[in-house]
Amino acid sequence: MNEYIPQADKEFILKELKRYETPISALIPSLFCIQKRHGWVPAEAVKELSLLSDLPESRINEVLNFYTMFNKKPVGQLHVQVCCNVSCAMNGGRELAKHICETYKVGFEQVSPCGTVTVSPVECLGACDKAPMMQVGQAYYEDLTNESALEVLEKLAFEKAKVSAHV
Amino acid sequence: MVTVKKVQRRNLQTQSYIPSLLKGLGFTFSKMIKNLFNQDKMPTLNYPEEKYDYSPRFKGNHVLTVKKDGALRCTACMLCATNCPADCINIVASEHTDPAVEKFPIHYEIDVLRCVYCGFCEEACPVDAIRMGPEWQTAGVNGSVFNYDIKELAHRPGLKGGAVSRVDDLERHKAGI
Amino acid sequence: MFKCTINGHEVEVPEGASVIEAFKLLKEDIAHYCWHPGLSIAGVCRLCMVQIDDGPRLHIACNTLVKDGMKITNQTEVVKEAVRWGMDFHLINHPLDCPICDQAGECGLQEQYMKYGQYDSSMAEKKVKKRKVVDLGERVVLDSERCILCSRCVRFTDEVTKTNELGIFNRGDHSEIGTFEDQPLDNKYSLNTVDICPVGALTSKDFRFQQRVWYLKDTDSICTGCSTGCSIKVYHNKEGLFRVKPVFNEKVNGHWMCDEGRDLYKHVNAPVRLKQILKSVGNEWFPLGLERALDHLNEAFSKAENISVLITAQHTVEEYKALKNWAQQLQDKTINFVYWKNNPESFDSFDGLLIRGDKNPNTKGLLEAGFEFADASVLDSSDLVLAPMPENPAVYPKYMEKLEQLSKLQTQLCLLSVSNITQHETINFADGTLAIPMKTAFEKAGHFINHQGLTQKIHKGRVIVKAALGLDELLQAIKIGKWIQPQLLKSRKTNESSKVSGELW
Amino acid sequence: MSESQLLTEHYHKDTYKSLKGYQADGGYEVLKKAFKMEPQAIIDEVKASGLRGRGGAGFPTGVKWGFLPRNDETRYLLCNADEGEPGTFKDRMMMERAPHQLIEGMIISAFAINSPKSYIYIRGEYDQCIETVTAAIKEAYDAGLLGENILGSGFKHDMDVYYGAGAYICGDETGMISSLEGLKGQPKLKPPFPAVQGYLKKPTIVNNVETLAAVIPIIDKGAEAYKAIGTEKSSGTKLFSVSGCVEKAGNFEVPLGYPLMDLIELAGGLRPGRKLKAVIPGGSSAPVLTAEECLTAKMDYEDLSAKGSMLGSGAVMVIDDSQNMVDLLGVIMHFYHHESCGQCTPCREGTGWLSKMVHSILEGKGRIADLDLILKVANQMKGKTICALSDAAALPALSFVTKFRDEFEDYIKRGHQYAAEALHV
Repeated sequence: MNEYIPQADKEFILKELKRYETPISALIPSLFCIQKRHGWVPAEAVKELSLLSDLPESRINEVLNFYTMFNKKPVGQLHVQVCCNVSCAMNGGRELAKHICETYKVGFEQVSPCGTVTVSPVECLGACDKAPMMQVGQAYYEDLTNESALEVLEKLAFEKAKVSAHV
Repeated sequence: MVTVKKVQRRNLQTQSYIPSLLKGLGFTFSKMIKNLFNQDKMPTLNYPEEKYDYSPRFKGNHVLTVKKDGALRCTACMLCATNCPADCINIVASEHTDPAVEKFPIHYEIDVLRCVYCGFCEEACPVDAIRMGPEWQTAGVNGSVFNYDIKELAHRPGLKGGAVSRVDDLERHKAGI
Repeated sequence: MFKCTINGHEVEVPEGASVIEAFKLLKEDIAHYCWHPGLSIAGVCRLCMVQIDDGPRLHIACNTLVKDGMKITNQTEVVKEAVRWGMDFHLINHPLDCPICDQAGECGLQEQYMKYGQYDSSMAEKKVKKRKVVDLGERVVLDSERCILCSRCVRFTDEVTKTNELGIFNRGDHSEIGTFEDQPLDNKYSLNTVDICPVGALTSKDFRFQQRVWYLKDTDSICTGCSTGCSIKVYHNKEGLFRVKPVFNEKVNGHWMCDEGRDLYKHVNAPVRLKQILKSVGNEWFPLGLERALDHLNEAFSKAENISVLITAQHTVEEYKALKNWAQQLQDKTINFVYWKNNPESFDSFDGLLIRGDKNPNTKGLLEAGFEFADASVLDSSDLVLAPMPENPAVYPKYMEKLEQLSKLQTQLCLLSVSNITQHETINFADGTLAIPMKTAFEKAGHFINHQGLTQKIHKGRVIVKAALGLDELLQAIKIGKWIQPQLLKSRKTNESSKVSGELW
Repeated sequence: MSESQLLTEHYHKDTYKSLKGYQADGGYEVLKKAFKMEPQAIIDEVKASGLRGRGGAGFPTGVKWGFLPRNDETRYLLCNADEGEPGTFKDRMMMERAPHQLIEGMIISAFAINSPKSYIYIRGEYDQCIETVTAAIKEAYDAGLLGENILGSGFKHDMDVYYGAGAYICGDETGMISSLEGLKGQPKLKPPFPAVQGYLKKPTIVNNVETLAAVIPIIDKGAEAYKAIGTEKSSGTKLFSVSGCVEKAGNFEVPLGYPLMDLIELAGGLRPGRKLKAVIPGGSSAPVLTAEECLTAKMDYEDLSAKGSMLGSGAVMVIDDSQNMVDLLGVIMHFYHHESCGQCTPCREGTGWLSKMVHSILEGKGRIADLDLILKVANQMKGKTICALSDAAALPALSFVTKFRDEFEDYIKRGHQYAAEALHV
């Protein structure tokens, strides 16, 4: 039963349910919590969350599908979000996104064959002064060139591999 | 003013009919002789051995067209039946297993004895599923054979103009229609 | 009361009424999809545009309250242009499915398009493709492509049934209605979503592809499913009855009705009906003409000492009256009336919205008719039992058991039945038992009194079984020895309006 | 320039992030001053200062506060830190560099409108901001600056952070309220307006980060002093996020009414050898200005609206002659298509339609008639919907196509040549 929401997350979610004026406000933090655990939000987790929070599944699914930061399908270890909005587009954001895709031989929104990378072109991330930029996981990487972006990704992939090897 | 019309009294010549009779027979006989020797100029046909070749646009018996895969194009929308002034089309619709097709007729029957061959069904059809074909000879031994069902209406590939509709559903879907 | 002017006509509306309600009050044309009088205001279709006091900004009529002295118009060129484009926005991604869409003929889009359409569409891009033929459980089929996202169905499950099954997922023009993981939409009122859907996005599985709506005629009636007595329209043609839809009745059902009630037309259609009078002789049934049947009955009634009537609350006020009169005329006989309730344990239950445990349309009517009811035990000592059966024996399981028990006692029965009782396998009826086809509530006119004590009229719709008799007609025939059906002489009086949609959406 | 740096004066200091550093530079002093004032006096002061919302719509802040019903109903203060307008990055900097400035501004504002609870709604992508602000709130609680009886004034106020999950529409005040209520971030019908019925149907005030921070200098120096900065009608300073084809993109705080060309110079000017083609002066939803219009443009509400554009969120996107306007409109239209919440039909269908039309031009399949159709569709999207997203999508489409029609027509005529080079993401 506790397959998708382990006890630690459950406690966090229960706390969030009480934190705001209405329990339904806890949906976004709870879904983030699930996503942090699994990399994406599986349908089974939504069911479990529904049982846990006593909120209808359709409401949770509405919220899940409305916001773009929730992944509705599995993503690679590194979720590379490259800004392709106006300021970045003028400074080569789209070319950068394509370049990363070509290097990892993967289409947009797909998991690369090695399982490390998913590239998503996204809308403005609020770092237009340092365009082009990308967000990997939570962190921003700004003032990128094709080469520096790949360097960053390689380094991050290496670290991820190290961590998983350690585990 | 009154005009008095004098009634012509019949004479023997007219009363006996013989001269007219001979005149008529003579005409027939002369035509017979003429046709015997000039058969290609004869205005009539030796039906049923010979048949008249109608224009391909002739609106004769109905044809249900089929898609490239052989399935009926008809979507059982009943617009032909609605439009039919003779009320001779009877359709029973059903759910298709393929969601792209959705609705199709499991029973489609035209009572050609009631049909007035107006062609309204053809015009009402939104998917080119029914056409008026060039066939027109309908004969049968009793009334029931004039209720044409899908088997008789759809599977006539030898017809001029073909019974296969040009546009494919798949192509339409791809074109975003 | 506020006074306002709509397109030059003055109208008085109660305080707090919205502009669209004022339009409806005046029966003035206004395009709208998302607004529904029984639901909250969504204000998303943006079609009910009006201009107020000649101001340049357009307002939506559904979310604007009428103020005293307001001048409202939707006839200016600006509004018309906005509505035309609003229609176009609705249609650019709507598939051209009309030929196979069940809603065609009573579709909001079709109707409004004829009035406000921009006949030559400029859209040349590809349409957005969405899911088609999505199975939403037992009763409802969803077609996302046809959906115009008016959110009526979502608001219905949120606000009326409070079951929250439906939601709008994704955003922008990829928004789709649906249930989580296509779980079934299985609340007891699910088909109301089909009714309020202004397009063919939600269709009823039961009615799907059965008939085109323009082949149907409708008759106003009352649902016989329970003592709530919802106002309904029954849709029928020469092939039988096809569907039942609720009609707005402020006092009883509002805009809604339950799914169970919509199934009741099924026992009216020919295949399950008893079509002629049958007499049981030695465990076999023989057809009987009406006159001979009446002779037989008269004989049986004169012979019998102890007559019982096993009555349920499924008949009209008029029939009870006739029964009462008939009993009074047979003063020399003992006639016991036994009132049979369905499922006594759940008889008084109520689900809070519409469905009641009392599965009879006329319980109040029966009780008010002034019968003196005897205990059910008198049945066992009766020689003859007149049993006008419930229309739908499925909700009366114990009733059938009782008949079986009486047959075992070799009690002669006079059954008045809608369903083909002779097909009943387990019952061996006593010799001389008559089975007479009975009229359903859709085939006769009369009155029902619902649980509130409200008397409601039912209209005579299409006659499916010509030989069927009402209880009053049978009693009349017994009295005079024959029966002339005056109704047959008159033309069938049905509501011939071909405007099936009208107020429905 | 120091007199114009009302907000960003100390931003260069790393210590300004922490409570200690902030207090060392005079932080929370204004709060003490505010507590000595009557709440109504604060509202009047803000009204008198002419402060207008810095988030995009530019609605006078004091007037907005005045809309609150005069009763004892619980009211909420929401800080709109869902900075989604493309080209804007000022709020992010403010929250990262000076979280306490925002908190102080919010406590003063909350005191003025007598709100016991406030939320800072930060966009989900700004993880750094969420961390910084959460930490700062904790610091403030520990120092007795939040919670019961703040600084002995008897005023009780709680503050919390809420974060979005990637939806531009949550930047709309009612969209944000929906999102905070745990629903989809779809804007709500108005009326009722949030000041009457907002978060949980209670009176709610939603203000931008910069607006709330700007309350501090107003209370500190007085409305008169604040009004002296900027132009007559647009008072005070404003942070402009300059980005695009400039040498040193970044945030610049200048008085309102500052000439646009000077602002571009502040940002290091154009890249060498490039000519100015156009400027989007207020985030992607603001109509574009041509190079000629830029020469005389002043960055204030009135001058820009006189030029048919708007100040918006103050995101100045500079476009030089290396850029293709059709391509940029494609990017902008894709953005609005992607971000439309899908509630109102004209926006849901219109944004998709516009985006498809511009992209089919980009793909070389356009017709000249499409340009007129774009104008027609965009015109019909204006003012027809619940929120302003539909207008925000229509305005750039209208301005790009009308002001750069030659370029669009040229593109359509030589479509296939360009189409090969076009990048579609």
